[in-house]
Order: sequence, then structure tokens, then C-alpha cells
Amino acid sequence: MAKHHITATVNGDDVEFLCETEETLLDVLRDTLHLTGSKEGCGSGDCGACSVTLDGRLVCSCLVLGCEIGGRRIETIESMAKGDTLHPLQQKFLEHAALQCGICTPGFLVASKALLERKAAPTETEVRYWLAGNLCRCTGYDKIVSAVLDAAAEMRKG
Amino acid sequence: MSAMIAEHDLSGYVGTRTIRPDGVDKVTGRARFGADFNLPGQLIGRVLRSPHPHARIISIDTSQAEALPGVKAVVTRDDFGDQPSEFIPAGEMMMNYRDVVRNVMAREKALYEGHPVAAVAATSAAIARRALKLIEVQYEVLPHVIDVVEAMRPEAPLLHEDLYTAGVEPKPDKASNIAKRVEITLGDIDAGFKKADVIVEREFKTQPVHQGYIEPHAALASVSEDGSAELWCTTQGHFIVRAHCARLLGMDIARLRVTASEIGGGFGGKTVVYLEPLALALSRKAKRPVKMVMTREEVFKSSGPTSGAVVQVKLGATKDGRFTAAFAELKYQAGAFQGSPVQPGVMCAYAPYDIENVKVIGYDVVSNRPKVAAYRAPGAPISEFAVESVVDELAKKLNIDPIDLRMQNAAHEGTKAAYGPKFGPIGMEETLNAIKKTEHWNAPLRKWQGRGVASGFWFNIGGETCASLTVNEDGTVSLMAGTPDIGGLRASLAMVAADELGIPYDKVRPIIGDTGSLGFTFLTGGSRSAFSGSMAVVEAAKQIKTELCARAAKLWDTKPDQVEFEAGHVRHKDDAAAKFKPMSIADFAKMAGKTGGPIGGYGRINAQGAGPSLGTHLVDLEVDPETGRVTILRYTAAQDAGRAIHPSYVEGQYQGGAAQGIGWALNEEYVYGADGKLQNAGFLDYRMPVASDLPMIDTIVVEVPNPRHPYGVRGVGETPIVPPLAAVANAMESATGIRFTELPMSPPKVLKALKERGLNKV
Amino acid sequence: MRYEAPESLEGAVALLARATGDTRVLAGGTDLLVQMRSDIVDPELIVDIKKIAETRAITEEKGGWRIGAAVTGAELKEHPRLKQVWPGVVEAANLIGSTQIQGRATMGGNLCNGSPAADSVPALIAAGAIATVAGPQGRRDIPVEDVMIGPRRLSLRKGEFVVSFFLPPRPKGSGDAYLRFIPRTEMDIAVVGAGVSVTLGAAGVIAAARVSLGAVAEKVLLVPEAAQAIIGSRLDQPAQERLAVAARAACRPIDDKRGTTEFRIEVTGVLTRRAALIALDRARTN
Amino acid sequence: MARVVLVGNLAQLTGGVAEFDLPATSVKHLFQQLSELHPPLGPHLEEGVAVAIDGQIYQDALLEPIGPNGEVFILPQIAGGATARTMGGSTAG
Repeated sequence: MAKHHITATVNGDDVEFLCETEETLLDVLRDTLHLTGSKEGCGSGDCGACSVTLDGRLVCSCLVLGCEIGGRRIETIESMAKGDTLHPLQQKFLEHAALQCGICTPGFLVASKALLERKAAPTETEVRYWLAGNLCRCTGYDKIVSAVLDAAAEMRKG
Repeated sequence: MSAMIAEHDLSGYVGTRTIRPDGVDKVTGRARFGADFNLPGQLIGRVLRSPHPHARIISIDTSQAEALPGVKAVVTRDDFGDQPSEFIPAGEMMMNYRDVVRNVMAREKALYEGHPVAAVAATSAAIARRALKLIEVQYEVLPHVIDVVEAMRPEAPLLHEDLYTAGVEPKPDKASNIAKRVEITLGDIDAGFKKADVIVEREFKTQPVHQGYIEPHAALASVSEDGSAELWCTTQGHFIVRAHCARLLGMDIARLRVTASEIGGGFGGKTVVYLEPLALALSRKAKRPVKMVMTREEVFKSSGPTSGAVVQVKLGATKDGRFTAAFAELKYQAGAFQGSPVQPGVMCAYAPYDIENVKVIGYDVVSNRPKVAAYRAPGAPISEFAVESVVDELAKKLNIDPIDLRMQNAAHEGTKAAYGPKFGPIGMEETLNAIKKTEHWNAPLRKWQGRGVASGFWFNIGGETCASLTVNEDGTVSLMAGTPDIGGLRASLAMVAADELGIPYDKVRPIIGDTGSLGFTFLTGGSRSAFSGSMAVVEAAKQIKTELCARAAKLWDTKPDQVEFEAGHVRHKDDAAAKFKPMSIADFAKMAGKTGGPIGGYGRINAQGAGPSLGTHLVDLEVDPETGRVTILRYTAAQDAGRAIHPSYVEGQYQGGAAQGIGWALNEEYVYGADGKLQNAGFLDYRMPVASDLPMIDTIVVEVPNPRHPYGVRGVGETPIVPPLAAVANAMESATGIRFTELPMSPPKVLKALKERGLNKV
Repeated sequence: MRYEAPESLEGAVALLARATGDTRVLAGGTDLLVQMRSDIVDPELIVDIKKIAETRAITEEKGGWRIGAAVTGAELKEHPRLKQVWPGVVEAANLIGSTQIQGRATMGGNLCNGSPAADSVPALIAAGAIATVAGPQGRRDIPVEDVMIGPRRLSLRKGEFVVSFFLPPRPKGSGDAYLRFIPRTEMDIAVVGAGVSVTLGAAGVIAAARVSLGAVAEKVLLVPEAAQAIIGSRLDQPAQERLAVAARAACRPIDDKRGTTEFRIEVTGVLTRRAALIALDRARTN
Repeated sequence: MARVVLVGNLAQLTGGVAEFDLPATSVKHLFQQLSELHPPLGPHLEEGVAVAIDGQIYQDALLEPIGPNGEVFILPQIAGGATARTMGGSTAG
């Protein structure tokens, strides 16, 4: 069976690639497009380390087939900082020491960005439930939640 | 970043909250973890694993797999020479390579479901997967044993026909699954129990739990035609990986260069080798780079969880609350090969207390499970869970406040530990006081809510450590350390280097050197990396300062004792005429060549004097009496850090350890079927806490300086996982009146206990 | 492995009817991709139905609501009206997995995955939802409770797939709710699920009710006895007790890694009672 | 003379004798003397034990001096060492 020829927009760039049916979007991002910021922690949608947005919707890229994304828009952690400027979430994660090992960090950042785009002033509980699909084994979530709440406050100030 | 640093006096970073030097790469996705490395022409390796928990391997036929187009190499037990049964130092660790080689690749028998039996390297993952299906393995399936108590029975299926219990006299004449008996004694417990007015005796049971790091094991190996090799992998100790792999593959250590990737969590689980020797063996055969990454299922089935155990505890006290005697018997699962953390479990059990009469016995027991690996304070959470539960029960029986009872018996400077030494300054009493002073301790509780407190102890270790400091031409400093940075090490070491040399923090750039760049450095474990690494950095900085003073003395035609290094400058001590302008490190850097060549320091030490760290945790929870569901409402963790180099990362250790302990207490466990197969090998059914399961975790960083460290530092990483198990169990007792002695306290267990007592109503 | 994404019902039906080997319909993929990865399934053909407009639409129809089988949980939640009329159904669909899963998971997939623990199914059954199926013989409507006949086994015929669900018109004084038990707060598969829908008659007495239970049998159950136990009552203490007893009596669960038989039966009574009280409360304010 | 105490299982290799007075001036010196007195101890001392000299723990420190009236405990090596064999747990995420 011939590979699928797919064109899509990834982080604002038009990309073109070939993939097998069984290859996931995560496989395509990491192995074909060499965007290794999205991580594979489980391959079953249980850890959130591969979080990306698909046409603005937060998804696990390990649960999307590469051949499904023709003509769609994907944003990954690699497009979060603009030039030299970190996104407020990235800056707050650093200031709050919201990462220890850092493997889950890209997923948390992408997921948190999707939250703040929908809700400018989430409560602690809303942040915790929104991020329940992102596993972190290092931090106990405390500093991550604080960083997200702090970033939200800063972004509201504009 | 600069804004944050500006708040602080440039001469003193230690104790401040700097931004980690590796931070930006980690929030932008640029940081390279184990699976993020690739090489041109690389093959993908996959492992064939035993579907049986216990089976003799009659034959392995790989011919069809080798014939599959795209398959470039297949390895089995035949590709690894056997190793003698002797304990060889690998770094500070002792390992029996006879077991190591068998765990990496099954030989005579497959000893657990997921035990590697063969590995293939192919041009694509799909081809490699297909090749695995073409390997024919003939098994003679044997009866298996999973439970530790069953494994100890004389009639239990025997894993190793040549395993005779060590530590018993006379030496047994019959092989068994009991690898070792250990014991420590202090005083006379019989006499001690006679003095007791109250004695509490109970049996506890815990299940194996996995370290649960989010990054699966990954390795990329490249062996060249001349037999020299490079290996990139995610590990807590690349020098240890090098030692093991060189031994298993019969290589000269100098020919194997190991580079540690960024590591996505370890908690002890990345201190041993799994894929690394297989990737090297495949690459050696295929003469192409081979990349291997475990699936999550493989991580659960084939990499080490920690022991499950059965623990008996007996503790006696006088009416007024003085402990008179303490006994415990620990039975720890080692998994398929001997080497459970029962010894540290034995030594830690009563370490937080000053007790005259102590006896603790431990058994190291093999069964058909994956070989256990270290997990954060290996062995201690299990034995201390049992002891701290009994201490709590004793407090109730004696009608003494549980913190007061602990305080009354707390170990302190000069206390003789049951495992031998006298303690130096330690923070048990300080953490108890800190918790007692919190508003949390006296906050009101509602019906079905409970509050629990428990303390914990961990030794901490030092060990062989190297770090180098190189002064660059522009006066900036390159720092190289040999312990993988799991949680902010580079920040801590850069802060110490900046303070030692009196230069700005952001002028120090720290990296983790590969095994070719530094001398042997023991792994990131035992809460040692910040403790030992900072000592090595101080040593390296001292060499630089001495060198600069010597050069200044020559430049100023004065005696070395006339110059001194102070706040980043070399000064002439009595320079009345002010004719010797103090020289900065940058000044020397510019003229390094003219004054004797490059400037640098190289700390090579075997760090001694690691101070134990004690902690006390406080937890509030609520039980749903109709479903047995437990909600953690509030949590406070106090622990002695000696001196917190970077308070945020110290707090992070307390919070992360607490969260792992809560998971261990409430929901995490390895669930086996009657067929001896693991039923919950994934994050869906191996239930680690998610963000919505936890409250904020308040921390109190107590600082009782460690006199053996230049900054007073103690390791802090492991102690935080020790108190939570008992703290939660004690809170459950306070909420329900029921003493839970089996972990996890999952809803079915809790509801059953409530029903039996007719309490399952709102 | 072939992948097709037809844009018409007919195209999809044709592919499914013609297929010889193992064929799977792809909606959100949150179950299918996991099963493919763990070698549980290895389909020769995957038919992605998301390009068929009808499977992606939420429309008002004859006073009721039609929801495409491939509408995601997140889209259901964001719909301005649906959650006022069928809060239980929307909540249930939103209990399937994490925020990320919500962005993909669909009620069609949740039903056709054939798991007795599917969260949205008890809510749909309690709501009296009808599944509209397309196949070689055209369309037919099947009550949702009749779609699943056992673990991974559906009553669909060769070439058929679920296109949409129809939620009937909602009389005034109606309310529904779904509750599930999991050990954590999120991310687990239901150990027990209970969906309840009630409609109040004169003087606030329950005139009509439907009760459905998940994860306590080989398929999701519709339990008329449990409904009968509260019809005619105001859900006072005795009625609540009758409801719990009837619900427990219907359970025939297994013992597994997620919960014991004893636990599931006990908790079924508790959750059914709690769900009924929420549904009643909603009915009173509707 | 240094006061030397064997902790845990080691005494089983000395016929139950757990306490010694030896004129040892360093850990290396002490290990030699103990091995001569009780040859079965030798391999275990080499395998790696920790010693506590006047209350301070040392690991792999053969050259560490022992004072004239030093109190020395010989104990299983702390996690990260021989008896644990699993080595220390991780210090962090």
C-alpha cells in the first residue's frame, strides 16, 4: 500500500510529507519533521506529553493518525516562543521552578496555553482539571498550577 | 532573568531562587531527552520478551527473523558471555554480574513476564516488530510464584536452584527463594519489652510500586569497526552505565564513551541497565547505529518497580511515653534476582528515634516479578510506614499527642543509631516543632475528615564525584559535572561556583560532561548530586583561586602569602601605596597565555559526611463513607535541608516526594493475575496522582546545617517519600477510626472495612 | 493498512460493505489507535467518517436534538443549548478521558467501541436516545440500549455504521444526570456508571423515569425495575432505598483490576441514588 | 587502642564476637588486622562496608585515620552500596 502524501500547516509553515496509515501525528512530528519537543510518554493518551493543538483544539498527537491531518493546522511547543520572547507561560514556568526533569513540560505548556486562550481567569480547580490529562511525576503539580495562575494574571494585565 | 538576579547581592546566590541555566531549552522543546537522539543510518531495535512468568528456555530459533529483508542483526543469550557469580564494585555499588547479564537477556530461564529473550535491529520499527513475531522460542513453562510470603515457603517454585540463604548459620543445605537474612540489634529487646507498660504489635503489607518516570528508557548506540563505541542514553549515572556495559560486552572502559541525555525522571529506576547493552550488542553486530526506546508497557513489565513487602512491628513504651523496646521483621520482594532494598529498610526502620533496645530482621526474597530497582529512599518508606503507623497507635493508646510522643523519643545529636553510628546534628525535633507551629495542625476538621502526621528518615550518601571549572578567555566560566541533572543540579552548582569565584551567576555555564570528559563520578542517587557536586565545585574553585594568587604574586614580585582572593579579585594584602590594582578573574583570563596558560580547577573527591535528612509531614483528608473514596484536602511537608542552595528546587523535592507517597498510599500497585501476568501495565490502570487529585503542598524548609559540608548542605531528594504513607494511614484512622495496615488504601479496601463495621453511611 | 475518508454516507457504506478483511470505522480514534498500537487490532481498512457532514453536526429536529456520531465531547460541551436540555448526556460525554481526549473522543466511538464501561452510553440510554444507522439497506433507527450486545460485540450488520443519535423532545419538568465511580478524580475507566432521567408529573411526583447502569454487566444495562422503583414517588427516603436495591439487583459485574464484584454492586446503589437526586433537582428547575 | 564494633550480620563471621580493641591507625590498617584475626571477614570488608569513626560515617575511605581511642562501627554500606545493591534512589524528577 503506497504511503499517504499529506500537506498541512505546522507551526505556521506549510509542510509536505509521506506517511504510512499506522503512523501517528506524533510519529510524523518527531521522526519525519524532526520536531522532537512533543514527547511520547505512553502512546495511549494517558500522559499528555505529546499535547499539540489541531486547528486550535488541544489533542494528544499520539492519538491522531498522520494521514488525518491533510489541510489542517498544527501548533506544537516549538512555536510557543516568538523570536527571543518567551510566552508568559514559559517565563512563569521558569520563575516558579515549575519543572524538575522537564519531560512533561512541553505538554503542560501547550495544554495551559489552550486553557488560557479559552479562559483568561481560571480558578485553581479549573486549572487542575484541565491539566488532569498531563502527568507529572516530579513536582506534585503545585508549582505548575501556581505558574499557570500567575501567567494568567500577568496576561490579563496585558 | 536578569531582573530576578538583580534582586540579590551578586556575591551571594546560594539560598536564592535563580532561573536554571537549562530552563529555556526545557520550556521551548529544545532540550534533548533519551528518545530525541538520532544518527544517520540508524536502525531501530526492539526486544522480544517472555510471555511467561517462569519458564525454561529450551531453544530460540532466529533464522526466519534474520532472513526478513531489513533485519540487520538479532541477538540472544548466545551474544552475551556468562559472568561469574561474584560481587564486583561498579562504582560504589556492588553487583553480581551473573544476575545482571541474566536480567538484561534471559539465559537458562525466563523469570518474569517481560524478561528479554531476544532483540532485533531493523531498518524500520515496523520491520523490527514483524521480525519479533518470526522468532521461535520453545519454552518449558514452570510453576510461578508472585507473593513474597508464598515465595518463602519451602515448597514454593524455586527461581534459582543455586540460591542458598546468606546470613544464616549454619549455612542452609537446601536452595530457596530467600536470598539473604540481615539483622541489626542494639541492647536487649526482651528486657526492654519487660519495662513497657504498653506494647503495640501489628503486621503490615505493601504492594510494589513503580517509579513512574514519564520518559521511557531509551538508548542510541554506535559501535565502530575498531570496537570503540558511543552510547547516548537516559540514565541517572552514565559512568555506571559504562561500567556495566563494558563488563557485559567485554570492552575496555576507555573505548566506550557514554553521554547522558537530559533525563525525564528516574527516582532510582534509571540506575541500572536494560536497553543499553542490547543496543550496543546489536550495533556491534550490524555495524550501524541502533536506537531503542521502551514502550510504556515494557517500562512497567520489565523495568524495576520497588519491593512489595510484609512487615511485622512490635513497639513498647512506658505510660509516660518513653519507647523501651522496638522489634521489626521485614520480608521484601527482590523480584527475579536477589537485591531488594531490605538492608536500608532494616537500618531506617527506627532511625528517627532514640531507643535503647532495638532488633530488626530482614529477608531478601526472590519471586517471578521484574527485578526491583531503587526507588527514592529504597526500602525506607516501607519499614517506616509500618513503624510510624504503630507510633501513631501507641500515641492514641497512651493518650499522648502524636507529635509530643515523637518529640519525646526523637533522635538528636549524639543519639546512637541502632545501625551503629552516633548522629551529628539532625533535624528530627526541628521538623516536629515546625509542623506543630503550623496553623494547619490546629485547623478544624469536619465529620469524615481526618488528620495524620508522620516522620521519615534517610541517610543520604556522598561518593566519588568530579567537577571541573574552566576560566574562558573572556572571564566566563565553564562548569562540567558528572552527575545527570534531574531536577535543577546545574542551577545549584552554578550558584556555588559563582559564589566561590565572586562572579555573576550568568557568567557560569554548567553542562553535564560525558564519560570521556571527567573522572569516574557515581550516579545521581542517594540524594548525593547537589551535596557531592557542590563539594567538588568548591574544591575546583579553590584550585583556581590558589593558581590566581600564585600568578599575581609573580606579576607583583611579591610573596604568595602577600596576596589573597576576595570577592572575585586577587588583592595585595597590605598595599598602602595602592600600586597593585586588584585583578579580577577576567583580568587574568585575558593574559592567561602570557602567565602560564589556561586557568582551571578540577575537583576529584570521594565525598564523605553526607548528613541524614529528617522530615515530618502533615495531611488532611476526607473519606466518602459510601464509596470508600479518599480526597486529600491539605498537605504540609517539613524537612531538614541543612542549607537550601536553591529553595525552589528543595521545595519541589518535598512536593514531588509527597505526591509520590500519596499515590503509593492510596492507589498505586502492581496487579497480577493468577497467570502471573501484570494486568495494569499502563498509566490508565497504574493510577499515579493527576493534578486534580492533589491540593497545593505547603513546604517548610528547616535548616540544621550539616557541619561536614562547606555550605551546610544535606541531600533532600529521598526523605520526602518516606513520611506520606504513614501520614495518610494515620489520617485515615483519624477520619474513620479504622487502622489500615495494607497499601494501597484503595476504595474497594476502604469501603469493605467501613461496611464490616457498619460505617458505610453518610 | 488502507485509510479512506469518504465525504458521503454512500461512500462510507460502499467501502464498509465491500471490505473483506478486518475493517474499522474511525471517529475520534481514542480507542482504535490505542488498540492498534497494542496489537489488539490490526485492521486492513480504516474508514474515517469525520468528513461526512452529517456525523459532525448538532441540529434541532422535531423538538428534539440530533447529534452526529463524530461530534467530539468538547464540541458538545461548547454547544450553547444542548447542556441546558440534556445536562446528563453532555456531562457524561465530557467524562471520557482528559481535555486532550475530549478534543477527539465521540459518542459514536464510545458506543461502538463496545465497552460496558463507556461513560456516555448509560446517559444516552437513560435519555431514551435512538442511534441512526446507515447501511447497504439504507437507514434504520435502533434504541441505543440495543446497539451493544456484549463486550466488543454490536448488533450492527455488515456495512452498517452509526451516523447520529437522536435525543427525543424534552417535556417540561424533566432532568437527567450521569455519575460514575473512579478511584482518581480523572483519567480512569468507570468502575460503575449510573445514568438517570426523570420527568415530573402533577405535584412534583415522578411520572416517567429511565435508569441505565454501566460497568456492572457484559453490556450497558437499561434497568426498568429501577425506574419503576421511583415512578410515582417524590424520591423520598424509601423510594431512594427501593431504587438502590433495584439497581444493585440488576448488577452482574466481574472482579477485576478496577474493582471487586462486591464493591461494584455496593457502589451502584449509591451512585444511582445520587444521580437520581441530581436529575430530580434539575427536573424541578426545568 | 580503637574500640571496634561489628554491626549486623558481620559478627556471624567471627564466631559471634562483635567487639574488638585493636591498635589500628587507619581504616586500611583496621581491615588488615580484622582479616588476620578472622579470615572469613576479609572478603566482606573488601566487598564494601561503611565505617563510622567516632560517629561519622565513611564509605570507601581506606585511608581515613583512626584516633588512639577511636570508636569504630563497621556496618553494611549505606544505600548506594553493597548491601543495598539497588543503590540510592533518585534525588529528583
